[in-house]
Amino acid sequence: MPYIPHTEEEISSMLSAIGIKQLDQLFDEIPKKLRIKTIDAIPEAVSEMALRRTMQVRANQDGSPLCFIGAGAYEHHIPSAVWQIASRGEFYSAYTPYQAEASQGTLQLIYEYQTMMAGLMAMDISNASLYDGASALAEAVLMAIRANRKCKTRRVLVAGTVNPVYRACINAIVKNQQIELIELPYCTEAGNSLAGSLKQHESQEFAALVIQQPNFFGCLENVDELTDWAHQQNALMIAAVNPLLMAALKPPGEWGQNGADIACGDGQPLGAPLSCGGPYYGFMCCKNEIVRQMPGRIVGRTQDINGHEGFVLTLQAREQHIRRSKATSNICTNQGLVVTASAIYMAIMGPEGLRRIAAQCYANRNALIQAVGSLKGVEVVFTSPGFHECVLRLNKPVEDVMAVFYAQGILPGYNLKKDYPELGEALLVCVTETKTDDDIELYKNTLQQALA
Amino acid sequence: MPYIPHTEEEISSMLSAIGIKQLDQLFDEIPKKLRIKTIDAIPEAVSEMALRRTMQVRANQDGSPLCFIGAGAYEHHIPSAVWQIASRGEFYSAYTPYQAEASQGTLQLIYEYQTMMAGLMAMDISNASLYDGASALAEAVLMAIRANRKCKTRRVLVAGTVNPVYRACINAIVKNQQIELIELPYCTEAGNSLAGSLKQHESQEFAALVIQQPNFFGCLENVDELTDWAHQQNALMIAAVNPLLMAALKPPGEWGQNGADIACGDGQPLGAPLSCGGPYYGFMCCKNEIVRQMPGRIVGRTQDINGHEGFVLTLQAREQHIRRSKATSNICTNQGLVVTASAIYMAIMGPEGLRRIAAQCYANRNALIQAVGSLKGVEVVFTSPGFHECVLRLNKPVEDVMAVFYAQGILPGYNLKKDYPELGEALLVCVTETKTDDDIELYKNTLQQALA
Amino acid sequence: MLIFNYSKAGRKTGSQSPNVSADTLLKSLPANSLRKSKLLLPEVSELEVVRHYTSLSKKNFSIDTHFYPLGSCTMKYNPRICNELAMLPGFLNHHPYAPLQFSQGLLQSLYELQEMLKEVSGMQGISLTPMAGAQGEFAGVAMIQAYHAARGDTQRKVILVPDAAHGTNPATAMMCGYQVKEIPTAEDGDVDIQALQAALGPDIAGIMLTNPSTLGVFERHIHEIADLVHQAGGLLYYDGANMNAILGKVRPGDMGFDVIHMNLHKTFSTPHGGGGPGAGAVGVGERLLPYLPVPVIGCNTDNQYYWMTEQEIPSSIGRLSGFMGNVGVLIRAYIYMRLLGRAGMPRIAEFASLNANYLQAKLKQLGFDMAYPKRRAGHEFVLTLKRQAKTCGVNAMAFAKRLLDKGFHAPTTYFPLLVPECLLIEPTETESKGELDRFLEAMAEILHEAETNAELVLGAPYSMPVQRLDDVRAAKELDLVWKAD
Amino acid sequence: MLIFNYSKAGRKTGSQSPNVSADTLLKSLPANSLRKSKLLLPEVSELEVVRHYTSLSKKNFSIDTHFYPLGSCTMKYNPRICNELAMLPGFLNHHPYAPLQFSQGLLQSLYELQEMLKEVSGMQGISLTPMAGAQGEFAGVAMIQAYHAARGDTQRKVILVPDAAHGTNPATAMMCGYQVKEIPTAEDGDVDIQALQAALGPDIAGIMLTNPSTLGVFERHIHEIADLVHQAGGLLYYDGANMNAILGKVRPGDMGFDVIHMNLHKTFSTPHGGGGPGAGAVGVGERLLPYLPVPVIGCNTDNQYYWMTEQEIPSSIGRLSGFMGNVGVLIRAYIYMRLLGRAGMPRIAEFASLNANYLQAKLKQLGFDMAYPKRRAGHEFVLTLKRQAKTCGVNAMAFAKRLLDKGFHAPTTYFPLLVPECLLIEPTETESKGELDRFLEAMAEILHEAETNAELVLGAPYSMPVQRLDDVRAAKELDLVWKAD
Ligand SMILES: Cc1ncc(COP(=O)(O)O)c(C=O)c1O
Ligand SMILES: Cc1ncc(COP(=O)(O)O)c(C=O)c1O
Repeated sequence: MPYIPHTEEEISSMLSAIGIKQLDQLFDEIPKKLRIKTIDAIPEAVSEMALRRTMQVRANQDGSPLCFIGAGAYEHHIPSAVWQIASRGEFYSAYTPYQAEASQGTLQLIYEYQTMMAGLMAMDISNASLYDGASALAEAVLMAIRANRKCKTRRVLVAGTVNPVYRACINAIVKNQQIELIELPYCTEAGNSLAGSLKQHESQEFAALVIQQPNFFGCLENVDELTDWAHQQNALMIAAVNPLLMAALKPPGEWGQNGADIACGDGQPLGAPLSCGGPYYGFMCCKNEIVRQMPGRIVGRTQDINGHEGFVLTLQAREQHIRRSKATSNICTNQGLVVTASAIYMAIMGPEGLRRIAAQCYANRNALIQAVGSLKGVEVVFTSPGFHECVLRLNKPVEDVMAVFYAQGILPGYNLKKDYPELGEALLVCVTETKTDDDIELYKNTLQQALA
Repeated sequence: MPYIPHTEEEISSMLSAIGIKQLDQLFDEIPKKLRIKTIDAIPEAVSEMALRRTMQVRANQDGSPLCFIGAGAYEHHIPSAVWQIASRGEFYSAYTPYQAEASQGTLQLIYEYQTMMAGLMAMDISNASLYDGASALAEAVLMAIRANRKCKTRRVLVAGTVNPVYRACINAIVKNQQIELIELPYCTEAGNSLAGSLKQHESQEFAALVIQQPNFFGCLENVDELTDWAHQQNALMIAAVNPLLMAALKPPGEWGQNGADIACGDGQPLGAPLSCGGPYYGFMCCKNEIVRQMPGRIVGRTQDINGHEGFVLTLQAREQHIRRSKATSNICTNQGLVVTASAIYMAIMGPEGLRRIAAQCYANRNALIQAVGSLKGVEVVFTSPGFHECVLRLNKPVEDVMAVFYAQGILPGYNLKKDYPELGEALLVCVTETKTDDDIELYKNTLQQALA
Repeated sequence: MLIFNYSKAGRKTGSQSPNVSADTLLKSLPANSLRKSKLLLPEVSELEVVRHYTSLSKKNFSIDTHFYPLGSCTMKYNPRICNELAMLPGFLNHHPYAPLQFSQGLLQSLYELQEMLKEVSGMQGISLTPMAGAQGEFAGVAMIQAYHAARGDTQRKVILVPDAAHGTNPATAMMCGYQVKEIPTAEDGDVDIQALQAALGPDIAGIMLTNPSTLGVFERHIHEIADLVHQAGGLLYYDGANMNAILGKVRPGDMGFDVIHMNLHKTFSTPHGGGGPGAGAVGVGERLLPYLPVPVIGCNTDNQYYWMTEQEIPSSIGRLSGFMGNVGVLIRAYIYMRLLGRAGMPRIAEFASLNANYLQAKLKQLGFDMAYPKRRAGHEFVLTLKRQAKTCGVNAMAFAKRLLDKGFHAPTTYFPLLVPECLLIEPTETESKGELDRFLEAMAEILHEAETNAELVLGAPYSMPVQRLDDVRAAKELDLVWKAD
Repeated sequence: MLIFNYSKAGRKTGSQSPNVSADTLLKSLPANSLRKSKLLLPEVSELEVVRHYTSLSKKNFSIDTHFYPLGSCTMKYNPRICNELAMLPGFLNHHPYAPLQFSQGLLQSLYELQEMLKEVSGMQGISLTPMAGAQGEFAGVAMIQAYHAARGDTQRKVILVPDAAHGTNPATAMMCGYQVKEIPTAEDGDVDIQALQAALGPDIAGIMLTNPSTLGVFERHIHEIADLVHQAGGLLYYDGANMNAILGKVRPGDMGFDVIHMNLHKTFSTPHGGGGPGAGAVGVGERLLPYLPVPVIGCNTDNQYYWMTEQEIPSSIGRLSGFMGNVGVLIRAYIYMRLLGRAGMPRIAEFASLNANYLQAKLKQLGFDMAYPKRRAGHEFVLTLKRQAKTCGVNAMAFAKRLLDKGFHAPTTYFPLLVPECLLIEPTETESKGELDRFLEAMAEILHEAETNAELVLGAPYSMPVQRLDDVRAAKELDLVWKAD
């Protein structure tokens, strides 16, 4: 019996302690007619040996293509200590740290994580994680509406340069609460939010303005200007950012005169493998004033009865298990283990290490633009500087070009046609620090060949 | 500075504590002319990111051929808990447990390992490991010569069916001590030691007889008969065995009237991956009477000053760091981590689990013989029953046949021509529990094709 | 020590980062886009990191180190093979937007997982995208909302939940824009049917139930409840957190539920990771099929697997995550289900129940009071220390903390809220009788201690890295982020 | 508890073994070839195994958890990347007899390792096959033996070793059939040259030296010694256990050594694994090239890597292992060397020496006595507690045990044998000044305790899983194998 340790003898003695004869009697309160006989669609058990072989075949079957896709999930180097330590049984197989005294490892780690993440964002407070970047942004919108005391509207302005899937996800999560999302157009030349378009919104009321830095195109937004404008309108500023790049870029806490009010995004770049989209984690930071509106768990430092430092889950009165239908969110299980990995990642990289990676990502994006920008049939669409990603317009159907790359085991980027049809045959290409000069050269040659 | 934590400031303060100005002064006792300037053949440092890519390419480059080679190294299923736990930093990065109180984890584990291994062999005592099966056998020969009180000769009889590399290794290790190894011929029909040939040796004196079970051809030896004969000759019986199979086969402690005196072999089948030949480990068990002649470390159970159970390295007076040139062996570092894995492996498999694997290996060998035995151009050379391996004689040059398999990503076995030229175009084929019916079918079809 | 205490300004990590000058590379960027403030991350060596976090890990209780009978959490053994195979490079390095020809191995596994979950739940369609139980609940309630809306049935503003329900149920209903009405529990642990009948009406969108409930007992009138709610035009939501108790024995779909979530990180043993990640797959009956959150994995006639999106499921409630949820968790659950197989599923329910009922029977013998002493336990049961709290002044929390000293993680305390001084005890099927007996011994010891030396119990724990921590101080003098002095 | 205490007869493991009946499969075998006796392995669940060994691991000190200044052992950080890459399936699943076309990636790495080791050692040829330092010594001395034998120089029966030498040196010489003669150490820690000269003669096959010696000091007269030994017709063996002290700074080959071994598990940071596996690659000068143990990795003109065996090296001393040694360890060493690179090698020596000399200087200040107070430390140094043993009755062992209570692994005790009450302290380059300062604090505390409360120190350790263990009882009442009662 895989994973079940009972011997025949033990089973009998346990049954008799209960006062029954058969295992089946354990279910005798269940209406007979409900009981099922078979679950035929479940295949018979396989041994670990056989399943290992099956899964190895499947994992290999998908190849290991050279990946130039980003669009919200970024391939980065992850030091091997990160997951080796996060996978230790004591982290891996523990529950949420409800019994604080028996969970000081996880609790202290989260406290350290909160410190690191708040530091990265230059914000006051961080929570212990939400599900992912997209759902965290939705929670940020809900939080902003709760927290905005100056302006009680349920209208939120969202830049059109925010990841389209994030916008879809916000919509799915907030739509039942009668919240209206209004899209801010972008500058088709610079590739970032159109400052000039703000004017037309000045008469309306907004609970919050949402922008992403760098935005979905990899371009930098004018964060100071946008933040100050939002604050002038009594709107809260919500910053969705790539956390890794905050080692180099101006962090949300420093945007404009007063800084963003809520910073969130996907923690994936900080130590989570691509893993087909998850598990990643949503991070969220905010200003002190609105911490009680924060969704998700928070760890605080306190003392034990001898005055020794220790850590506990705190501000639980915001949470569903106490406040129930009045909670700041329904979230319970979060993405703890990925946060564990992330804390270890940030500790290993340190401030200078992270900044170098950011700088290399910047340099590599520029190198790619340099390499392909002058190819016949390629137009680099946007002028704004940026990180990781850039948009190329091609003189052939994007799908045809992609097929040429696929045949060589290369994933050339993300096809923008569905989300931004106005950009034409546009491809969003991502280059992180993992790509070498040879990789970029190969990209260029393949593109040239595809366009020939 | 990879892995070196010193900051500039710390370096200066440390230098000044020492009373010097430059790091280089630390080496001022070394004759100047010895100091080297460059080590040009060492390439420049690479980052972990770059090296990971390089090593992945190299590991993949070697493919993952379907392996039917054994010849001393056997592919088995290893439960994933085995190495995940053995790789925990506390096992992985500890030294030999010299400070017992701070090493109870490793020490208790070795004590448990000794118990398991002695149990598997049905012997009284096990040590904590030697390097590998071949060198353990050499140590067993030396031990037998020291331990044999009845017969002081330095002559040892070794079955010709013992792994030829083991025999070469014994020779390399013992030859400087004027020890003579005499080969016992084998029965070319049954494939095991020729009982009839013993007679001719009865006039000679031997310190020990060495046999292997199953032997290099995968065939079973007549262990009872050989053991009793050796004991009649006042020789000690040294059993080199595959430890996994002792869950099914008669273990050395039960051979003949009095059991073997020393059992040894390679622990690889018990949880060590193939890993191109190492690290594996040599195990060694013996009778109580001769424990003080045992090479290698031994853990004993004892008590602390409060009477609590605890574990220590014991009988250290046999070892080099105490006895120096009079030690039972020069071994110091052994193969501890592999033993750690092995103990975990045996605990997970349990007696019934190990026995089932042995039985499956037996069944699979028979299935292969069944499948290829009747092919034209194939002769199954030996009649003795056996495990894992069998010898096929082919009607084409072995090398040509092997090339056909290679082209299909299959390693068809070990070419016996160099070691046993008398067998002709002979191939030693191995099938463990890892091979499926499909694999065996594929083998058969490929062989058929190669011989067509 | 905190990791920050090891930090030294100017320490260089070296082996990980590209050996480049960030200043030089970044200088072509506009100055006002760059970070000015110092970044407070620790400057430590890799050895310091490894040592610090290895040492921290040793301060945790976990399944791999301790019996962990935390009710409503299903802390069972997480097979190591699931982790190993889910971490194969081919899965880890898989970009979520990799084209289908580079994704068949992974998609096949996810598709088969959907099929298996359909079978054990008795539902018609599955979406794997929710990232935990609570998000599964959100998806489920949002589908109920979409269903009523599509029929123009817009006056249904209320979701019913039993008073024993997990906090995520009412919180989720609110997030979907519903009002919440609580239904009381009858004396025997089942839902108070009269109260339910009284609450039902044209404003009821649905009811959320856990079965076996969070009280550990199976709702015997489930058919009647389903009929009543359906007759009133409402739908039934099944909170699958307790599916371990009935796996392969009864199916929510057969009980009459329209929509369910399953906590794969409970029933299917993906690790809890100190708080996540989980996976909260949802299943639906025919009525809600059009509303499943996307993506869903489809399989076409050529046996090609593909992502079904808004295109194929136009009435979908949409996307709940940036990509498709916690794929790495889903693979672990898939592997676990394949290892257990057809015969393994009901065995889980049998032995989880055997262990729970054995503990319950033995604890009764030891003199403990059960909240529902006449009921069969599911895979967990509720013990109440109300009597001990009164007679010896030793409450459930003190019992729980004292268990830590005895080498056991505490059961869930003070949940469900309706049972005073309660412990919710869930041993799971992977614990041996030997371990259960050691736990019983510890419980007996503590009971004895409570009766003879209450102070001792009230001061616990003594053998943890810290003694009892001050929660009030933590919430009052908020210290959420470390600051250099 | 022992794993056997969890055992229950009849427990089935299930998920790992093939689901077959062993009895049925084995019944065609002759009955007398089968096992009759019950097999004493534990019958436990996978969870019990995981929990037991996870818990056991927590009773160990290790580099990943504690500063571990164990002299002569070079306990430095084992980079995790080395483990990860060495465990790539392509390497792990590699059969040692896989043909060359399936082995180029692995062989290239091993070949490059040979080349790098040549460069740092200054030798002409390398064999990677020895599985630890002691087996490297065996290979080296066997080559010396073969060399003299090949020249017909058969009267050389003696190997010289300094009295400070590691026990493996004399033990190895004996295993190769030599007699051992000890050379005393001069007052300043160098070899007593006069005594050496007196010992040299036509019966001397060679000398085994460690440099820096096990006393932590560099042998300043190494040139003179080499000349003397060579003039007497002997060869010089270099015990490379201490190469960390001089890596990239000076090379054994340049000092005049004919043959050396390197402990890759020390200098090149492959993990010690609680006692192994190690790797003891040997290097030789031109004279001994023909005798290298096989296999050695060759590279032909087509850049094809291959195994050189007795065919290519017919005078080889032969094979020391079943295959080619601890390949998995070799790969780790290779990776480490590539990560450190050209500039990293001398940096290791610099910072290992910096840390050792810093500790030595500070400990002197604290009032400790050094065995060689006037000498520069290499990467380690010897402290003697002779004075404290006399004045307070607190010996080196008590100091060592008390350090455990302070959270530090003890230095090597009572080695080298010639220094009474000694601690051999090797901090390695990967420890930070912060950690060294904490160690110094602990040493100062213990010194103070010894002076004021010797009993306290003598009773240590107090905070380990057990208190001081009874070694004598262990050796007298041998209990080496558990037996069921
Ligand atoms: C009964 C019940 N419902 C719902 C949940 C919420 O699940 P999750 O934590 O995965 O969001 C839980 C989790 O503890 C639960 O026990
Ligand atoms: C000086 C010295 N020589 C030789 C050895 C033996 O090396 P190994 O343990 O690898 O056999 C050691 C190991 O401690 C040593 O310190």
